[in-house]
Amino acid sequence: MKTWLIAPIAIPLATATLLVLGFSTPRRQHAVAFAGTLALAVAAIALLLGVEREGILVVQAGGWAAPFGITLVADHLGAAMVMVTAVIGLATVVFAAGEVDEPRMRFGFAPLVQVLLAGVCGAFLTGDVFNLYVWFEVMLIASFALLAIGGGREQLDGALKYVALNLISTLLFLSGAGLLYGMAGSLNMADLHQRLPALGQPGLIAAVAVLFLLAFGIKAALFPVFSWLPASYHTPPVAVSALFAGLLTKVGVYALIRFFTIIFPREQIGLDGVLVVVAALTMVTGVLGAAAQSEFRRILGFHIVSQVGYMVMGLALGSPLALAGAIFYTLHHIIVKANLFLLSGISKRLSGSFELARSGGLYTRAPFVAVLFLIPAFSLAGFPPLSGFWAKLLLVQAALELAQWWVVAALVVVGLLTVYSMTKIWAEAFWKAHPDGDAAWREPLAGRERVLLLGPVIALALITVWIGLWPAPLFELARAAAAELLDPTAYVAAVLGGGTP
Amino acid sequence: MAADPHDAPASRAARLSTGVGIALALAAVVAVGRAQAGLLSGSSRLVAWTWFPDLGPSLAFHLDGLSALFVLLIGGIGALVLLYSSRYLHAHPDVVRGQIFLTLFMLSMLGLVLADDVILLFVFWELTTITSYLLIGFENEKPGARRAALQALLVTCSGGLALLVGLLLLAHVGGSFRISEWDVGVFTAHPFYPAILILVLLGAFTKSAQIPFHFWLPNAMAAPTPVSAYLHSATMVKAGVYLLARLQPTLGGTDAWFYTLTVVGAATALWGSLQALRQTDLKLALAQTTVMGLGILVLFLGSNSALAAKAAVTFLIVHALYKSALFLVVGIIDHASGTRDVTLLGGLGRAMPRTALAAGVAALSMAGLPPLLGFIGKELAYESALALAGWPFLLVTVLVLSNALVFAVALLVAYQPFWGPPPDPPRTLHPAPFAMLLGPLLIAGLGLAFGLAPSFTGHVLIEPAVSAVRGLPSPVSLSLWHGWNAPLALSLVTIVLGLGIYRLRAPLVAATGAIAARLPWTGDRAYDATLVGLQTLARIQTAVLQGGSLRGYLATSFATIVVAIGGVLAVHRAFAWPTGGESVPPTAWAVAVLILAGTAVASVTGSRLAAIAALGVVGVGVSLLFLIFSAPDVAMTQLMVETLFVVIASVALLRLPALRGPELRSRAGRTRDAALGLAVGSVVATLLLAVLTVPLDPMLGDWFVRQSVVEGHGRNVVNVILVDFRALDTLGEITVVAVAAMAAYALLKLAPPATRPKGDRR
Amino acid sequence: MEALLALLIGALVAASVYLMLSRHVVRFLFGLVLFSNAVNVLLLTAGRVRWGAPPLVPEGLEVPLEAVANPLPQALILTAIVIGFGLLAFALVLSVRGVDALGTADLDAMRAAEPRADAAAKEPR
Amino acid sequence: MSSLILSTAARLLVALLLLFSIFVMLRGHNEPGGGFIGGLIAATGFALYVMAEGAGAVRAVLRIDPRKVAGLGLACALAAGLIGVAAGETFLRGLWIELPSGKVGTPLLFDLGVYLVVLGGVVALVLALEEQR
Repeated sequence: MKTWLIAPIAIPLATATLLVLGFSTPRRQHAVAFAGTLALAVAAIALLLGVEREGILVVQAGGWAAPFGITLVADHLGAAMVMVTAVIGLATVVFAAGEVDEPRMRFGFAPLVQVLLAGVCGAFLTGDVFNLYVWFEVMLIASFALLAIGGGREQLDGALKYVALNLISTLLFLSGAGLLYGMAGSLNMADLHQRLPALGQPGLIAAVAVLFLLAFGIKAALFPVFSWLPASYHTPPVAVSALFAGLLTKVGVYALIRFFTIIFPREQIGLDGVLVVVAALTMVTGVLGAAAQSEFRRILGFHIVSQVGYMVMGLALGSPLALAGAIFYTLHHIIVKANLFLLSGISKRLSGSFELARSGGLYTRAPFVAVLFLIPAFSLAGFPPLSGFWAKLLLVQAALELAQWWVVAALVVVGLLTVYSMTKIWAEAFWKAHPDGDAAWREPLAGRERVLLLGPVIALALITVWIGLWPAPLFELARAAAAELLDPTAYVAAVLGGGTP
Repeated sequence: MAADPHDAPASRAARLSTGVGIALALAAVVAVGRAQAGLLSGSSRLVAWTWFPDLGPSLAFHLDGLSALFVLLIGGIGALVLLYSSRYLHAHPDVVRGQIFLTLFMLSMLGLVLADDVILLFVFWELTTITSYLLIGFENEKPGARRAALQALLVTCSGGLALLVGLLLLAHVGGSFRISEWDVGVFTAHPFYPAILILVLLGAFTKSAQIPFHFWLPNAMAAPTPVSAYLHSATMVKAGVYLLARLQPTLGGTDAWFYTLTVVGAATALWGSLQALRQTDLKLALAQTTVMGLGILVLFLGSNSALAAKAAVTFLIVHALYKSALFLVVGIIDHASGTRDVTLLGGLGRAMPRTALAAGVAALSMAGLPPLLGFIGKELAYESALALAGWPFLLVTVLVLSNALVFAVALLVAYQPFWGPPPDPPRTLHPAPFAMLLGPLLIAGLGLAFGLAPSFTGHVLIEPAVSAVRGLPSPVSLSLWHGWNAPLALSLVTIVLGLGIYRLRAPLVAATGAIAARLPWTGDRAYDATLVGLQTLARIQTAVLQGGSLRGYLATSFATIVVAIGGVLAVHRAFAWPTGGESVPPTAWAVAVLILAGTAVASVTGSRLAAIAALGVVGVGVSLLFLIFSAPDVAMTQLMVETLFVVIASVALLRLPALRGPELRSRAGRTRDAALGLAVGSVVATLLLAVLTVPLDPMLGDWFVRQSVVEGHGRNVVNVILVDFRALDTLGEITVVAVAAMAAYALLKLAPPATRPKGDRR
Repeated sequence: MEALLALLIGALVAASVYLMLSRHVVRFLFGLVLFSNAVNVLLLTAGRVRWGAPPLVPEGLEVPLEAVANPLPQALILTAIVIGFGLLAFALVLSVRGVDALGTADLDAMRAAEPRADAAAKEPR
Repeated sequence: MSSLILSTAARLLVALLLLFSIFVMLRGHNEPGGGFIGGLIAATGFALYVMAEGAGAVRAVLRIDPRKVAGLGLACALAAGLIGVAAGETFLRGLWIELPSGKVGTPLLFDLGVYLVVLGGVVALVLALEEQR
């Protein structure tokens, strides 16, 4: 069983290596990438089932006992995130086969995607702070590459901003890791969980925690350090945008959840109030940003910011239900947001532009695509019975139980504004007639392209509907994950083998 | 007119969608009709499946008199509307879409009135909002339709979200998500009661178009007529009324409930009927009377007396029947003559006698004349208003005035187009097919039949519903003739007044128009102003936070670092100066000075080469530092990296524009940036200094040193860590290097952007 | 000793922030290089510095005879240096290409992805 | 730049640096050195050669795309990790066999991978930069 724990890292890395060393035609690259990602999905399923069956799984890399070596841990949160990574990976790999141009393929698009997946999975599975930094970097450099290569002016400009701010984030993270080691003498998360309270330095720990909050906050695009995201996510090929939008910011959210439960439990650092305010401001500023945009992908980009606010709000509220809500929200949002970006690509392909003013007519010309858009769009806006409704409901319920009235108000009002900005896309790109009339008519999707572009979108939409109609299984997963985080006894025992060395 | 698209046979898909929809509607009617016998005694039926056990919601449905009445209305009218719209939209390219949306709406509405679980109820509530949005925007290429759709969506959605919170609070107080499991006594005394009341009423009032949220309903007339008939008069707008009726046992009976509902309902009724008179578009006139009707319903739900409940339920049926019939008639008029403008219509009665008949019967019910059900409804309304506590005189006045206005509107809708003077020249007519006539005829006929059989209506239809609303068995017996009493007198007043208003319509319209024009603020304008305000706020905010310049983003990030970390350090007073430790050897001082000098030069020089050289000096200095502190591997690596970086940087940077020339920053800008830099540096140094005062447990390092040879088979501990103890780090690290090289290679080699078309983002 | 290093790091960070906020993309890169150096020294300092032997075990022994420097921070720094090198090299190349494509090295003028007109979004129709 | 002396000197230097780099890599497990430093030294040698002789000459000498060298390195490191799994141990478990000349184990293969990645990566970068000029 435990062999599966390394698989989500090793499989994409091996696939990437294979792709670099051989398989030069784009078609073969796509085929190998698909096979590799499929294998990743199988491994992810096995891992998730293993965690369900046996509880937290642990592998000491190289066989060196914790906290000396690097521990890989799959708890419910990690396994679920790996699972959803595989899903998004499959969707984007298939979509990319229908979208990405030949020059990009020649210059390593396919292996870069695999490296990105390896980095993301590594980040979800590692139990070591410095190792997490390394996987962040793997993910980051792959994302830099995917964002920048083959790009024109816009893409390079977006990439520069993305790179600049993410490098700052990464250096903050590295400093934090160093300071954490300098204080507690360990890098193992479970070990840190035990050591930090014993230091008797709550103020100092809070300060270091804030450093991590900043590092991951930039990564997750929190207020006020989210600007790199809306500046860049609308520039690369759509498959890349989708991969980023689905996964990358959520790695930041994941890290926040992981750190601010296991390493810096909320009761120790007393940052709840700050986090609540930051989350609320992220929600509001993000959605207002979306309201100000008139480009399909830029609207979606700002929505990510706003939605990340919801997830962090769940973390900030901190009750078991709120944390489960945050995790549920994260998992749902990855699926939905990736899908929306993919749909923006289909919309552009059919109507000729990402600019809403320059597109239209899809409701009439491509009604099936319109239905496919409505599912994730209404899910994101929180309409029942789609996944996003439950995500918001859980947070509202949690806030009500904690009597956090103004948080409830923020959750609800931002939800309404999300509806508003989402319908803008619908009204402009779908309902409105195309400004260029029949001259704008692009050839419809057909054959291979139809399968490659619509297949992933349909699959992701089905997942959204499925979660919406039957939320209980995903919620149980989220709740189990939250329980493990809020009481890390089992986590610590699994990693450290029952006692302190 | 040989190739009139209206005469073409319906497509298979259109027939299929219509057939399925009608079959579902009839199935619902039949199923509930069969169960109706059991409901007469006031009992109810429950079914429930598990759904979301961890949170609480379940798939629980509940059939009692109130739901049953709604199911009959929704299913019965739904089947006829679907049949009607299959012909009405016949020539429309999107007829199938329309039928599907109508069917989906119907199912959502059925779910809404049958749901026992509040979350389930909310799910269906929002589904009706979504389907309504799609149906109002049916003519999606018309900007007006899109605006109306968005307006309806936003208004009902904002109420819906309030309702959601209200329902969650209800579930919290009631201890269950199931309405049927609540102890109705616990709510009104609970401290959450005011909040719950406000939130629930917001949901109900927005959905049922009560003042001040009424404005979306007339605008929603952008939808095709069958949609207006079904959603925006007979069913969906009654969802709010349904909710109030459903929750009256739990939330009603207080002063807050009574006064809010009565005042809002009365104001809405009066406003709607006044507005109705002013319209020349028949559909808008009907829409405004719908607002009036909804106001009346809300008004009567305010009181918890049996009489008021009876009046409310009876009027609910009356209104649903006459209003949907008249809407469908207007659709036929529109379909036949190409206009709904009453000033362009007249004399249709001879050419369209059956339509005229349907219109006439429905309008008689609307006007409240015997022997139609509308008469009974109006009599009950007067009786109930007279019995209400509070200010019966005021209420009665409002009711009489509204009813008189509605009487005039009924004449306007059913008399003027058919029997008024025909326009000159007469319009060419396109007769409606029977499928379109069936609906209005049947529905209007029901209004007559129910009026003629008052005991059946009262006992079978109204009594179970009233019992459900009041939460206790409430026998109902209706009769057409109440004897000579005050309600009858009021009815006579109403008729006389109504006739007078109809005669004096022109000056009245002018007068009310003048008043309306002076209103500083209408809901519609407020809505626009809100959206404009929102857009302005969004733009300003985005301009501030997302200015488009990297420097702004960087400055924000750095300032956040200073505020956040500095703030926490200050709050906790976590400042400390490490004492003890090693003394500073002269070599370290020298190296520090070297590094500082390099840093200073790099910061201010205007020459690229000088800057690169200075950075090289810093790098070498850092390397020496590593050497001093016993890290030979690190020192060597740093030195090699530094060398390579200088080489690469020289090659690359020489291609970039020179640094020389004016420093692009202003002096003030430089000062500000320097201050920010100093602040960040101080925060980092302070944090580090504080951390250094915590004694470090050297356990990890010691373990590595001890195990290096024994377990790792290597004497260079650092290397053993890299390739064995922490080899996973190294695996990631070399991946970074490989990818960085690949990426840089691709960036440099892949087609220069100049050869790509501008604006291409693929 | 460690205090001196902490102050040195502070100075490096201050200078790097000052450079990064410059409008010239090259200065920004220089700032990044300095920041990276500063963080590496921070890792060393936080892991505590000590005079004495490097973490090497003499031939034929299983453990060193005398106290040696903490090897773990060294390994971490080595990893960080190499990663930093990769990232910085990429950033450098990206800047070169960016300047080529955008026709300017002025960061304030680099706004192809977020043109000014974009801030004035149109009303929904 | 392509004077005969420099060119000859560069060739000699590259050869020396390459040899030195392999030495540094091999001894790295026991003395300061290792795959990183070795790779960096070798890459520096090639960088010098590029400056002296131009990118084409280096490509001709190398014959193989430096990016593939890096890929090969990654493959070595991964393989070193997976051998552990194949042997029924965990990923990246160091496995050693005793040879007359000393112990040989998967960590050395891993270090070779590091060496190749650094070498291939840096050379690819330098070549691309040079060819862009």
